[in-house]
Amino acid sequence: MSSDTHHSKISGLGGEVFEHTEVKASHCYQCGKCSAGCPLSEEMDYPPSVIMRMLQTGDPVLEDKVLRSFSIWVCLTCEMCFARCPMSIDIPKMMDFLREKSVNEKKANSKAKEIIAFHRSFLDSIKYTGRLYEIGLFVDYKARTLRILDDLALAPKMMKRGKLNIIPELIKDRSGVAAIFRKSNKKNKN
Amino acid sequence: MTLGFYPGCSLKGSSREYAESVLALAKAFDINLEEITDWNCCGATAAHNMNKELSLALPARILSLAEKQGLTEIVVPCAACYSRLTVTKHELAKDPALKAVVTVANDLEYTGSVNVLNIVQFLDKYIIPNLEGRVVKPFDHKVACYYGCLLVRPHEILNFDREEDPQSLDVLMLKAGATPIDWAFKTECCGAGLSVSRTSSVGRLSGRIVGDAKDRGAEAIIVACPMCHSNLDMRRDSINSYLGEKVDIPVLYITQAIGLAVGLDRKALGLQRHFVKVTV
Amino acid sequence: MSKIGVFVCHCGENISATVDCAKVAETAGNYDGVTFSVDYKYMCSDPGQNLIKSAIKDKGLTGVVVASCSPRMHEPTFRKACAEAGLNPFMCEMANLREHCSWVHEKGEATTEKAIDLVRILVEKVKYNHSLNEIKVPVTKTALVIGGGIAGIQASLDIANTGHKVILIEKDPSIGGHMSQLSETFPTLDCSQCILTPRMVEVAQHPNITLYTYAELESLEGFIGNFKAKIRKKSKSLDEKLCTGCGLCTTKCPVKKIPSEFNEGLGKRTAIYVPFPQTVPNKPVIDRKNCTYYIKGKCKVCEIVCPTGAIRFDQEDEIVELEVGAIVIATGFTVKQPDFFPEYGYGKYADVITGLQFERLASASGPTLGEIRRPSDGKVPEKIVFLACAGSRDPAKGIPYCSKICCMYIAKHAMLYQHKVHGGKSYVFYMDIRAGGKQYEEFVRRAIEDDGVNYVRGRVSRIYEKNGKLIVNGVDTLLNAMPVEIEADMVVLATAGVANEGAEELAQKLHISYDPYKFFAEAHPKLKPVETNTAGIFLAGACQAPRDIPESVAMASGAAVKVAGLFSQDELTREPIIAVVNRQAPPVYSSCVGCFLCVSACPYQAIEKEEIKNRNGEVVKSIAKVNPGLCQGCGTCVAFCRTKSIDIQGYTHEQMYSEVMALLNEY
Amino acid sequence: MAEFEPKIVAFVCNWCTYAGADLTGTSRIKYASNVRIVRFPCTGRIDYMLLLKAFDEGADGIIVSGCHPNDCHYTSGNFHARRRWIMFRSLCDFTGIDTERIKFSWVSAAEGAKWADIVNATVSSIRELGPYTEYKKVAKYPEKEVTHG
Repeated sequence: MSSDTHHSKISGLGGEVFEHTEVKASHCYQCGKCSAGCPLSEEMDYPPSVIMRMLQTGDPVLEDKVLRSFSIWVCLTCEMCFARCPMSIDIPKMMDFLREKSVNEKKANSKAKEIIAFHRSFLDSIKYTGRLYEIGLFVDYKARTLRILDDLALAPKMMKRGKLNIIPELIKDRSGVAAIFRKSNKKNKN
Repeated sequence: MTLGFYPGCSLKGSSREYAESVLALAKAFDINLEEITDWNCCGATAAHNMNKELSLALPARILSLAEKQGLTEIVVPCAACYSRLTVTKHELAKDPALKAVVTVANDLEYTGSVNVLNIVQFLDKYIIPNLEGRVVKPFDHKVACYYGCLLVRPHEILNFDREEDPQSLDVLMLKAGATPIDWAFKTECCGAGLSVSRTSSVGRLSGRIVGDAKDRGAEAIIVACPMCHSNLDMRRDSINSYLGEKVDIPVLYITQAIGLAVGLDRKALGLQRHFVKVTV
Repeated sequence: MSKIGVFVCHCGENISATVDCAKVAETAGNYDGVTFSVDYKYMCSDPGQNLIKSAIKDKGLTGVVVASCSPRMHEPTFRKACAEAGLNPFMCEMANLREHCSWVHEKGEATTEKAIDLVRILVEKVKYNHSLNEIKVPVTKTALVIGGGIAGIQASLDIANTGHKVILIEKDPSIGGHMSQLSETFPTLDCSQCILTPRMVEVAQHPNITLYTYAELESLEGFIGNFKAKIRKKSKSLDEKLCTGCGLCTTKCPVKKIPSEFNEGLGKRTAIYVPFPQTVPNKPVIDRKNCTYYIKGKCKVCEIVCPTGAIRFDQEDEIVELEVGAIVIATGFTVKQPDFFPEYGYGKYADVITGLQFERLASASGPTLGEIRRPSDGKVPEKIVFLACAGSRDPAKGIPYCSKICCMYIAKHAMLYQHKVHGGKSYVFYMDIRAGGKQYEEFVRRAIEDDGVNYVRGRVSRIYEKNGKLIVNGVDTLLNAMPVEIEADMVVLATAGVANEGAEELAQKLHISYDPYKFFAEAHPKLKPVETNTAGIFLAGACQAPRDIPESVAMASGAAVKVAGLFSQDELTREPIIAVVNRQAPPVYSSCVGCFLCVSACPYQAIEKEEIKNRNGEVVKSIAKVNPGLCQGCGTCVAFCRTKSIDIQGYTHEQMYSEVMALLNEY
Repeated sequence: MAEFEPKIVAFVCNWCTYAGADLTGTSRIKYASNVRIVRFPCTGRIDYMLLLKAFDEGADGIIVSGCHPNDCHYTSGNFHARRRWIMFRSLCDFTGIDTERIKFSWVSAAEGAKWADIVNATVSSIRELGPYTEYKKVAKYPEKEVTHG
C-alpha cells in the first residue's frame, strides 16, 4: 500500500478488487466507453461501466449482485475496454478476480453454468494430461452440462479433417503439472 | 539456425494445419524449430478466468522448461499462448513475490530470459528478410487481415503493433503479393473462449467480422490465431445463419498464405483440413 | 552590541488563546541583545505600531522582532513602521506565532515553548541583519504584446488607450487568431467576424500601436521595466510600403491547391496569399515552401502582374531589436487533430472533422459559404454526431484536464446545424455538460429543448466507415449503458484544446514557468491570474489554459491594467533581496575563485564575469558579479558556491546559521 | 516515562511550503508542535551543510520542502535542490548519517492539509527512530568562538 496518508483503505468488494488487482473503482468516471466498445455488452445483465458503478456505491446488496451477475462470465477478456479506457482501468483483470471470487463463494450465475463447466473441463484436461485433450474436453463438458446434442455434427467433420486426436497427448511430468494445480488451488481456498 | 517452438494444444489438435504450415515454412527457409520438451498447456482463458496463480504457473513452467533446454527465443504461433506467455513474463518481472510463489508451485527455476516471438514477429525477423526472389506464386487476392484480440492487446504488456487498425499482418501480406483491404473489424473479438459454451454469441461476433470482410470484397481472411480460425472457419454454419446468407470466404493462417506464395504444397500447408474450402 | 526590541502580539485572542504571550515577552526580554520586550493586544493597530515606533526612538533599537502573524501578511506594515521611526526597514523580522503556532497547536506549555523558540531564532537572525536599501530601476514605457488573437488585440488596444506605446507581434500574416475563424459565437449567436474585424482595424490604425505580422520573438533579455526583445520579422517577399493590397497577385498565382490554414484544410489557397478577405494588414505574403519560384527557380507571375512592383523575391528575414518595459503573452492555443484518435480512425475518414473545421463549414466566409456540407463529397449530412471530450478528460491520452470551451461550442454547433439543415438529426455524446457562465446553461437547454438536439450521455468507443456512412458505436449510460449505434454522415470531434507547439521554447525564452501541459503558469491561481512568476510579464487568454472569448478578453484587459499600472511609475522599487559577491581588499579582491558554477545555476542569467584590472589595465582576476537588476533573489547560487563567496541579502549564511543554532540550543 | 518528543527542523521555501503552512494555520488544521520552520527564499538556497549543522545542534529529524516540480517561483530552484539532495543523500549514506531522518517533500501554497500530514508523519516516524545522538555535537568549536559557515 502507498504511504500516502490520504490513501485510506477502501472497504467492501471494491476494496478487495483494489487489493488484488490495483483497480480502483472510484477512478471510473462513468463515461461508458467500455460498455460502448464491449462486443458482449448487449448479452450482459450489467455492462462493464455499470459493474464499475455498482462497486463504487459500496452497497453490499449491489456488490452481491456483481458476484452473482452473468456479465462477469460472458466477458471474454478481449481487452477492448481496457485498450480504450480513458482512465486506463484494467477491467479484464478485475473481471478475472470477480470470476474467481464468484466461484469461490459459490455465487456464480446459473446462466454461466456451461461457461464454467467448459473452463472446468478444460482445466481438468490439463490437470490430468498436461495438455488439452479436445475429445476428452468435449465429452467431459457434455457430461457436465448434459448438452449432448450441441455441436454433435462438428466432431465427425473435425475427425474427417484430422483435427481431433483419438488418443490424448500425455506429457511425461504429469505429476508436476498436477502439483501446480494442487498448490495453486490450496492457496485459492484460503 | 534453430529456434525454440511452443506449438500449444490447439496446434496439436484442431488447428494442426497451423502447425503444419509453420513447420513447412520454417523448413523452406532452413529454420529448425525445436519443440520444448514435455511442454504443457498454457491454461488459456480457462485458467485466468478461474485461478490467477494457476494462470501464471502454467505458462511459467513452459518458460522454465525452455530455459532448461537452453532456448533463448521461442516461436509461439498461437496468439492465445503468446498472450499468456507474455503476460506471465510481464507479471512475474513486475512482482518478485508472485515469481517466488509460482517458482515454488512449479519446482523449476525461472529467470524470465526467454524471448517470446509471436508469429508475425517470427515471420518479420526470420522469413521476410529472405523472402525476396522466393515469391513464385504471388498471393494475388484481396485479403482482410484479422488480428483478433490477443495479438495486440493489452498494448501496455505486448507492445506489439498499434491497438486500433494494426498493420503488421497487412504489411506481410503485401509482401506476399496480396492486396490487403481497409476494413473495420481487424481487432473486434470473434467470441474466442465462448466457442463451445455459447455458440450463439460466437455466431454473432464472428458473423459481424466475416460479414464486414465480405461487404468490402475480401477474397480471403488472414488470421494468426487458432481460436480465431476455428471460430471463423469451423463455426461458419452459425455465422451464415447469423448473416442469413452463405458466405464462403476461406480463412487462412498467415503462414499458409505465405506458404502458398512461396510455392509450398497445398497439402503440406494443411489446406485440406479447413471447413470452408480454400479456393484461392 | 545589538539593541533589539521584541513585540509580541496577542492578535486579539488568536495567539493568546493558546500561547502565553506575556511569558514569551518576558523570556525574550532576557535574551542577550534584547533591550526591550512587550506584549500587546493588536500590534498591527495604530497604537501597536506607535508602541514599536516610540520604542525604536526611545530605546535606540537597532533591530525589531515582531512576533505576530505570518510575514506574508504584515511584514510590509511593520517594516514601514520601522522606517517611519528612522530604523532601516530591513532590520525588522517577524516571528510567525499565529499561522505556524497558535492556530495549529492546542493550548499548552509545548505551544508556548514553540512560540518562545520562534521568537528566539528571529532574535538571533536580526543580530546579523544589515541595513539595506530598496533598488530603483527605470521603466521603459512601451509594451510588447505577443500574439494577435482576440486576447492580444484587446490587451494592445487597452494599453494603447492609456497613452502608452504597444508593439504587437503576430506569427501569422494577419491578426485575428482563432476568433476570426469562428462562425457565430455562443451564447448570443452573433457573428464572430462582425464583432472582431472592427477591433482588428482599430489595431492597425491606432497611433500608439506598431504591428508586426509574420513575426516571432527571437530572444528576450532584461527584467521588469527594462526588457530587450529581438523580433524576427519573417520575410513576406514583399515591400509592404509599395503594396496597395489590390490582390491581383493572389488571383493570378498559378499555385492554387495549397490547403488553407485559415479554413483548417477545408479550403485552398494560393502560394502568395492573404489568409482571409478581412486580413489586417491587407498585404499578402509568399509561402516559400509552396511557391514555384522558390522551388523551381522560375514563375514570378506575381512580380509580373504587380502594378506597384512590390514583390521582393530576395528579401531576407529581418531582426528588430526592441526595448520594452512589460510583456503581455497572448499566444493562444491549438486543437488536437483527428489523427490523434486511433479509435476514431486515425484521421483517415474525411468526414470526421474537428470543431474548428465545423466552424469553417458553418461560417459564411468559409469554403462552403456557410452551408453544412461534408468534406468527402459535399453532401449535406442528414445525420450528424458531435463528440464532446475528444481527447479531453482522457489521462490515457495524456490530457486529463477539461478543455472547458467544448460543451458550449458543441451546443452551438448542433444548434447551427439544426438551423441550417432542416429535418437533419443531430446527436451529442457527452459525459457532463459544463455550462457555467452567463446565459450558458440557458443556451444549452435551448439546443436540447427548442432545436431538438439529441444529447446522449456516454462516450463513443469507436467510429468506422461503412458504405459511405460513419458507424458511431456509443452507449447511453443513463439507460443501463445500452449500446447506441448511429449511422452518421458526419462526425465532429470536440478535440482537446492544447498548448501551441513551441510553447515550451517560448516559455524558456521568456523565463516564465509552464504547467505539465505546456500552458503558461500564472503567478497565483486565484490572486494573480494574469501575472507570471517573472515580474513584468503578463498572460492573457488561452495560452494559460483553454478559455472562451469573454474570459480571454477579460484577462487581456486585466493584463493591460497591470501594464498600465507599471507604466504609471517612472521608477520601480524592488526589495533588495538579491545575491552579492563579496569584495575584499587587494590582492585578494574577492574570495570568489571564478569557477562560475553560479552562472550555470542562475535561472535569470543575472551573474556575469567581472574582470578586475590593475592600474595598467591588466586583468588580475576574473570573478562573478551579480546584476542587481536581473537577480530575483532565489539564492540558488549561494547554495552552489563552493567558496561561500556569494551571499544573499536577507538570507545570508550568518543569518541562516544563527537561526539553526538558535533553534535547538536551549538558552 | 513520557513519550520521546523529537525536535524537527523544517527548511522551507517562502513561496510554496511556507505559504502552505500558513494555509494550515488559516484552516485551523492541528498538527504536532515539534516542528520549527526556517524560512528560505527557495529550496535552491538551502545549503545542505545547514542540515548537518541542524543535526549537530541536536535535531532529531529534518523536513526539506518546497514548490512542486515546475511550480518553482524561481523557475528551477527546486530542481537544483532536488539534484543536490540526491547527491547529498548518497554522501549521507556514505558518512553514515541516517537519511531516514530527512524528509524531502513538495508542498504547494494550496496544500495546507498536506503540510500537517507531512509534519505528523515525520514526527511519528522520528519518534520511532528515537533520539539522534550519533551526530550531535560532532563538531567541536572552541568556546565562544563560533564560526558561521
